[in-house]
Amino acid sequence: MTEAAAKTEEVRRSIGELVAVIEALVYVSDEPLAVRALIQILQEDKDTIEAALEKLSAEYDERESGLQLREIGGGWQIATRTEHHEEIRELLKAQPSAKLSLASLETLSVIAYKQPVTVPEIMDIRGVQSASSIKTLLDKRLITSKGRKETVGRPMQYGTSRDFLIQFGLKDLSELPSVEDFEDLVQ
Amino acid sequence: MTEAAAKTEEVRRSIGELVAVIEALVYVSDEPLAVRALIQILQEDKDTIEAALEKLSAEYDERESGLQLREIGGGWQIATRTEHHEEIRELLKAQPSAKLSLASLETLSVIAYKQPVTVPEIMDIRGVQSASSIKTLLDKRLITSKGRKETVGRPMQYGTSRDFLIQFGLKDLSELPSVEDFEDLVQ
Amino acid sequence: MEQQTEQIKFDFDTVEAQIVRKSSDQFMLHMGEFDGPLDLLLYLIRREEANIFDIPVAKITDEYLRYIKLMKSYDIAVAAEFIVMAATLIEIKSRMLLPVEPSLDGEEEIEDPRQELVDRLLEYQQYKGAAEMLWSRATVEQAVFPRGRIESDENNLEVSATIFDLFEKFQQIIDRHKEEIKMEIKRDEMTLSEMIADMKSRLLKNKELNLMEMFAEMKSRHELVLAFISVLEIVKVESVRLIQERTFGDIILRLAPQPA
Repeated sequence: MTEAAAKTEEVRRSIGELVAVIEALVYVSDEPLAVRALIQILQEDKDTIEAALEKLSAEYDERESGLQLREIGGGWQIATRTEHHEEIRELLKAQPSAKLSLASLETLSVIAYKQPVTVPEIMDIRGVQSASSIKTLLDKRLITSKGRKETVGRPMQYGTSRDFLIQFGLKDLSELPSVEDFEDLVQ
Repeated sequence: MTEAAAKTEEVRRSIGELVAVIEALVYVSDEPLAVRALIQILQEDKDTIEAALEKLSAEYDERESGLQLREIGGGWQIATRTEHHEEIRELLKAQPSAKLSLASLETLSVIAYKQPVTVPEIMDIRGVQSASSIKTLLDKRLITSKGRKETVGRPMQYGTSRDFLIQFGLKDLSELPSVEDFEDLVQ
Repeated sequence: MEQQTEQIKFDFDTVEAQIVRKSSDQFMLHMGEFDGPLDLLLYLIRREEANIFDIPVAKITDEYLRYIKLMKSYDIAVAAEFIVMAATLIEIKSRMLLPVEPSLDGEEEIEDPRQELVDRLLEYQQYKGAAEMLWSRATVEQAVFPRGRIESDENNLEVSATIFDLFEKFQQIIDRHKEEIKMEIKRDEMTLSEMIADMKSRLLKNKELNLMEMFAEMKSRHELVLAFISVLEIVKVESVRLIQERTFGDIILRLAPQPA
């Protein structure tokens, strides 16, 4: 490109700025980001975009980042490096602990509002086997056994634990929201 | 560091390696990652982890990356910088999400500064019914229930949530400017 | 949320007043952004360039009442809070007219009838300022984006709804059906496997299912319970994702993309 041609252009991005905005775009994209999409958004030519991508990728490698910029399936994406996969696996294992599956949440709500309650009683209300949810909830220490019910087979009764109160920010069970609490707001 | 000193160390991570693995972990986490979680996974002490986070954050700034590492909502997160929001919106075809109404923002500010606070208390300060604002704020998960007040009727109390911190770019509640600072702004 | 607005200028000094036409027979009056009586009062005080610690009550009260009358003349329902404040203002105004009784020992300080109102205005003003601060923070934050979805997000079937969400959701559905259940007549009921098969085929065809809509189709409590169980069953065995975009929003069951 001649100098004259370059000058006719409006205030173009410097290569540094271009690299930065590309990094941001690749980062927010759900799918590997195609060069085509970058050309369209940034209104730069293919060579410029590709040069910027190469530069960005080299930068990630040079500073020995925990991340890498790589070309995959016709697009570019940021990904972790294999070196750290063990730690990442541990994080992913640990992280969802605060989250519950829909089934577990439902079981938990039955236990919270109906406690003490036995497995057959939970099954009656939910209409579905809840054994695995109960195991999950026990593992996460959200529920605890509350002795046996004096009835045929003396089934174990369950109730919510102290951890349940802490995790849901309740002082005691009377603080569980009730239908009435909501009625005030909906009016 | 002498060779001998280096050898006495177990296969500890160098600071560079630590920074890299932290970068990978913060990236993978789908919510701001708490220092606590990093300590647990990496088995390093708090000071070391925090120093590595500061170093990483400074690195992002220095190289004028399109991304930033920041502390928000009680954890660390990698996010884009404000400069590139136009290009990003174009890529994501995202409209700026609907802003909260002034009424909801006022209610939110009362809740943020007075928490835990009940609906009648909010009404006293604002001089208007605030039920629909509170419903909006609950729907958007900006506020959450904070137990009941030990007074007639045991009304539900409200406070701000973690999402509030994240959506308003706050590390924690102490980052909110003191409410007295606003005394004469409106005059 | 596009609102059809029809601007009608009022001869109310400089108040930016406009009528927002929400539908053909529903109008709303916006005057500035008055969020309540305190907000309107602050505006009037500022417009009069009055000192908040020495409010000219008579003048402000007149202006305040003029505003209420204006609203009424346009057949706009005036919120009760505005009326209460009008009464308060009139009361303060009349108390200001009373001669100050000399106190007997001169020790007792006589409280200015305006004091309580001033305190409320000052406090309210702080939160109004804080609301503006929040507004600008939110504006900045809206320009910051988190990362896009990555693979490890996908293999996470868990939802972070609270028990409150779920309780509320189920409550809604039951409520909606109460009426229908009353009229329920005995008919051939579906079995669980029929329900699961039906749901799966709809899911395959449409790639996603809006659970709220689907629950609404159910003809009886029995079917509703079956539908609920079927969803839990499908979530357990199929590669589907449960998506809820907002709290209390619809829950969508979506087929997960097949690995290539």
